[in-house]
Amino acid sequence: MSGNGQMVPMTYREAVREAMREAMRKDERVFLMGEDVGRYGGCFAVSKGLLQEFGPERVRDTPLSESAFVGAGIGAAMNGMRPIVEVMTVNFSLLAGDQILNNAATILHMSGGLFNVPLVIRMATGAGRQVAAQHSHSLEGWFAHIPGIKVITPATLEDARGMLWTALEDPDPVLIFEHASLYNMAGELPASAGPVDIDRARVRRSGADVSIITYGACLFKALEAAETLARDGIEADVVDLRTLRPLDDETFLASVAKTHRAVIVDEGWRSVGISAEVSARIMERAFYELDAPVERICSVEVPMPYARHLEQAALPQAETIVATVQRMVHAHV
Amino acid sequence: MSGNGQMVPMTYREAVREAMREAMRKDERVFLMGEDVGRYGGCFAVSKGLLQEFGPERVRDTPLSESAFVGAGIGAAMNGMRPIVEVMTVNFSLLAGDQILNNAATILHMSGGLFNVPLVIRMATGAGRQVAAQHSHSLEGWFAHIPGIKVITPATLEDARGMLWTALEDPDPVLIFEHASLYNMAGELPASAGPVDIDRARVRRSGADVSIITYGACLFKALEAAETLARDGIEADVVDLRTLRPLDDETFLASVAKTHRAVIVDEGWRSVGISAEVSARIMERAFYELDAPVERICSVEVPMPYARHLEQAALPQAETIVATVQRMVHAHV
Amino acid sequence: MNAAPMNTTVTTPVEREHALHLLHQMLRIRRFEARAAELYGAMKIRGFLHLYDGEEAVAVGVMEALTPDDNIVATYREHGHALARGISAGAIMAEMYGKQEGCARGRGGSMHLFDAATRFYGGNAIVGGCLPLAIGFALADKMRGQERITCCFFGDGAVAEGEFHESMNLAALWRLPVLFLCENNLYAMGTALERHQSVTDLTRKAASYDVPAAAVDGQDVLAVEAAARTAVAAVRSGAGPYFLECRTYRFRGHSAFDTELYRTKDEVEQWKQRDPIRLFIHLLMDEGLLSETDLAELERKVADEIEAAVAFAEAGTWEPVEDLERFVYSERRSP
Amino acid sequence: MNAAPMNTTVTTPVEREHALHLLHQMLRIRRFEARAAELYGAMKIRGFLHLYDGEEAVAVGVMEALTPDDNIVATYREHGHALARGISAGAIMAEMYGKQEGCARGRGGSMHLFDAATRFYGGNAIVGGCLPLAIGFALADKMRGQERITCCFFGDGAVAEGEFHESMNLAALWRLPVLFLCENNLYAMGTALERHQSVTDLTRKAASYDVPAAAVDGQDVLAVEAAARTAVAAVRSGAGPYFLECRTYRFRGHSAFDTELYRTKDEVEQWKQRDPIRLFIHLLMDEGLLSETDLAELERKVADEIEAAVAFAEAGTWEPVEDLERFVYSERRSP
Ligand SMILES: Cc1ncc(C[n+]2csc(CCOP(=O)(O)OP(=O)(O)O)c2C)c(N)n1
Ligand SMILES: Cc1ncc(C[n+]2csc(CCOP(=O)(O)OP(=O)(O)O)c2C)c(N)n1
Ligand SMILES: [Mg+2]
Ligand SMILES: [Mg+2]
Repeated sequence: MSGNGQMVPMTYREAVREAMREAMRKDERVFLMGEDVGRYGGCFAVSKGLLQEFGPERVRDTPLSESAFVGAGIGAAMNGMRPIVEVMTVNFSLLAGDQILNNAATILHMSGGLFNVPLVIRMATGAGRQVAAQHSHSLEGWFAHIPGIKVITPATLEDARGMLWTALEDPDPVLIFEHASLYNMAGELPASAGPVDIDRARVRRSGADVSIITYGACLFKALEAAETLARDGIEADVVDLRTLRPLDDETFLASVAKTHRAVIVDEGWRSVGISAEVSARIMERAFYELDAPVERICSVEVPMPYARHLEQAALPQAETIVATVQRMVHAHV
Repeated sequence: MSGNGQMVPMTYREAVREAMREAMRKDERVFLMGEDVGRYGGCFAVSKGLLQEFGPERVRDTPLSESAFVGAGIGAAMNGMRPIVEVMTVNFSLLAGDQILNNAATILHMSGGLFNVPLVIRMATGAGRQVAAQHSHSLEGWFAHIPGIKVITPATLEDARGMLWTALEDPDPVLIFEHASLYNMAGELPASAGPVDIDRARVRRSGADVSIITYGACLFKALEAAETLARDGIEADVVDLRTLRPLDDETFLASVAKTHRAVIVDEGWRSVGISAEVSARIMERAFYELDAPVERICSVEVPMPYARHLEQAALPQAETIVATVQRMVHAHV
Repeated sequence: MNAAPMNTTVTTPVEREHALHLLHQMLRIRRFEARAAELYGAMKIRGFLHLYDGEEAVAVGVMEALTPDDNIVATYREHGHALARGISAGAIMAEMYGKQEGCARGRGGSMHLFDAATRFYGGNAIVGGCLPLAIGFALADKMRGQERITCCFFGDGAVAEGEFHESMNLAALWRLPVLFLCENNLYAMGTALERHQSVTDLTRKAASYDVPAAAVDGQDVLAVEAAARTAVAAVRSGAGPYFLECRTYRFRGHSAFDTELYRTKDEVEQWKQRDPIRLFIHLLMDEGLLSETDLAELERKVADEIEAAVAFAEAGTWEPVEDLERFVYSERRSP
Repeated sequence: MNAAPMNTTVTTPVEREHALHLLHQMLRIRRFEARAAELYGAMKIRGFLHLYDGEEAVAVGVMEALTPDDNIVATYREHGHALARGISAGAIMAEMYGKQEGCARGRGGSMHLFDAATRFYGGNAIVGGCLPLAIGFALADKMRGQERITCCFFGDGAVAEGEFHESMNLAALWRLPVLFLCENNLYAMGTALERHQSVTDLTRKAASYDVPAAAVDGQDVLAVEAAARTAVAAVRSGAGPYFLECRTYRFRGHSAFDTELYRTKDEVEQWKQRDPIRLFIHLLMDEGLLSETDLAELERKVADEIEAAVAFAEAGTWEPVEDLERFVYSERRSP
């Protein structure tokens, strides 16, 4: 085990790549399939080099045919393989929406338990890069509506490195959403870093005054806000949901039981998003714990504009979190 | 105006058909397009007879190509027509999901206000007829996540008759969800029945003890539950949301301000559904009015099983509403 | 193309035992569907019911050409395929009753029959939705060097869906062992072929992917079997996919709700002249391979089997309501 | 098919004035793209940027064949189409700056150019997503007896998407006035044509819908114009849709992020020998239709125009943040 505790510098992109590389080495049933995952190296360079290592059968470039190659992933999974299907970005996922909703999520049930679908679908998600209305969606919370699938949203290097293998071991379809703005995030990981659970939310910062509940790239805005708030004497508990379906209620409920106030931060549109769900669950299970109504900080409900100042105004920001928490705490001391 | 107040017996199916007939008579830009709307007469017989009256150009059978004919509706709407596109049932809507999300909902915004999309899309929705996991979806609340579109859910004959014209006059895309179990519902309408608003929710029954907030076919389960509760001395305010996007908050908030307790009833899956949104809004805007936490009664989160006893167990029922309200009221008198 | 039947006649020579087997299979399906229709009337079966009368020669002929190790993916009109493939009539009927003894525990119903032993992967009720699955099955087999092929049944209506096109392209590009089995019954629900396809010769679609294709008279079980054997051999040789169009007709409405406004009684009657079962019986009698006694014997056997299936379904039990939430996620980890 | 350029040469006779016009249009696009690339480097333009260098003859040749009343639907690689169609370079550049003087108020950016006066309906960034829209535009025109046709641009990559297939079928079935304009630049991002299409002669796709089709050397602006005129005439005659494939090549990466691992420098160099602008200049000079002075004059005019466009964009203003929520729903009722 010598050297395993050693820290290795790594980006989020590399962490995802390492996770795929390890999975393909460990299990020959695993293969990667999607648009431009091979020769191009992945549209975010995530799979760069994997074609060279594993060959074109296992790092398989597909035509632009989202429905067919996601469906093919379902069929291959039912027939003994462990496919990782990359839908380049969530923006194209509705083209495969029927396969996800009506096949991946239902076949186990419709077959009375006969056939499970051990499929992993990876997608980049999120806005912030000025790619406008058709390329800036955050639909991970929306997909969390569908029973039969799991939805995970790694925010940290550790999770980017570790969630994939756990997802591949899961007997059922798992959708992994990687926020595109995280790929360049650099940090360190132990050389021994490996699989992590996908069952539990995690408290990323501890505080007793307010719960900030979030996931994905917003985690870092929440942590930044928490630092600012701390200077103001307000200590925030920052909960990273990690998995949006099934939600780990216990972790955020425990946080709310401690802080009695909660703000949910989510880059998706506000109405009928994951933050509404978290709010409703707190309503149902922690109502009497609350000192103030739960609030939501989400993207403004507009198709994302291209212009930078409008895009930034549409997105949740650390400053908004700070202002919201301050108002919340000071109004009800 | 003589005879206009006269009541005419009519089913929900006929009310929708009359609405379409009137629209096509009044405005030659209006036409109906979808699978089997013409020669077959509509899969629920809704458009029966319209082909004979308006001809195959305006009552247009399409191939099985949901993405193309919904997209064609968008293009035709942008180019001066007023299409009514029928997606046979919501179960097939994800095949056209990209066109709805990335074109219908965004073009006005992406074009900086240059081009609007005056399109109406009708779909049958809902479960209860033992058509199993791929044919029993209730995704109307889910579609309400998308800014740029409107989502309406006529529950009554009056709304089935009157919402379509208003939707057609709307400059933006409107999705109309008709619960398949309502088509046979019979009643009476004034001969003069015409357009109704799509902006406001409606209180369908007045009571001071609890708000039951719902829409679509669940309205009738809610009204049935309210009658039962009344025998127990509990008077329910029953709010029919009518439009799921944009939500008319004022009506349900006014109800909650009166009753201090709310239950939301929704046939969609519970997590990240419209009921979560209503709950979160009550949390945000009426927290201090509440005597008890808001509760949700939704479909159990399973792909819909075929067997009748399992299907019925998965769906919201009047008895569940009664039991929930009783528990809620008695626990907090 | 008009909706008139093809004018070919049944002529291929056939051995008696095999002939009786084919006839038996077709009779089983015909009888099963007749009982299903009755039981639907009696509200024992609910939901959607899509019957296969008139198309029996297709499922029966094609299944003959496949081995037990091949994969089958089908549509919501799949009772015939399931029976011909070897799922027991009792398990299918119990499924349609919604009983837990059904082949999908009563969770799937008529449109979603599944069976592991016969590699029968549904029963898919989204038109075109089964095609990408077939690609995946074949891809997995090819990657592991399996001999298996995947046979995917779909209707003429599915040919208009984008998924058909995407799947044909993928299969051809990757030379996957898929048999695309198009059951062209001339209608997608109430929409006639010429109203949903700009080119009604569906084999021409295959040409645009360089997929070899053939069309066959789907009322002639021997012709279907022969064409399917050719197709299967081509696929199994590793040459890639194959498109086989079986031209057929459904005698009943699209589903139990269909009032059949879109076609004439005359047209249906004309097609009933080409009932695959009647045609085959005539052929066999003409050839001296089948006697009235043989036929009566077969009919009796079939009646017994289907009645036993109904009895099995009737005797079946309801899954406990407490189990409602099972099978949303797996109860075990993957191997 | 390999990625080598076609071997046809530019030969069609042409009038001087028209020739200079075509050259001018191509030069405008080339210059505009060069400036856009620089401005992207300077972070004045952000997001995705898909440049059109190498493909200029396609947009320019096709637009010549259309009337101002026709409808255009395009992709995210549409600066060239917008310029050739007549949207001012200033309005386009301002859009790419995100200024409210842009042709879509800065809400759309490079991938979503729109203009009412020229009937330019985007700028669509979902591959294949513009095809169904074109069907709808054409349907509306046909239903009202308009003379207009709709021209829909899309790449070779889009041909694999199901929407291509559904749209071709609908257009053919309903005989709609759609010109399907395929810009085959041999790659969908980093995936070569032969890795995404089982049949690389894309005109064969059209045959399976009975849609007339032609392929043309997309580096030869006169050939493109001639082929487009033939295609437009066919569509305008009421005969239904037409599929025109322009075989071309993009000289730059797919977008600003592309490291071009998937093709060799050699291949790109070989294609640059067939630069549509250089080829056309040589032709015109050989024919004595263009002098060095003419060329210098054109280059100067183009440079002035593009610099003015940049200045216009620079001088543009930001839409107030308070207006963020506008244009989600219309501000007026429909007429
Ligand atoms: C994507 C989708 N759209 C619509 C339907 C409704 N529907 C069920 S069957 C059918 C007709 C299919 O025709 P075809 O493929 O020819 O098969 P057949 O029923 O004739 O066997 C339609 C429109 C569906 N199930 N799926
Ligand atoms: C549905 C969809 N899938 C994936 C993408 C990402 N993407 C953008 S352009 C492109 C390649 C398109 O190639 P082609 O159609 O040939 O057009 P070209 O870029 O060569 O002009 C891809 C994969 C997208 N925009 N839309
Ligand atoms: Mg059919
Ligand atoms: Mg291309």
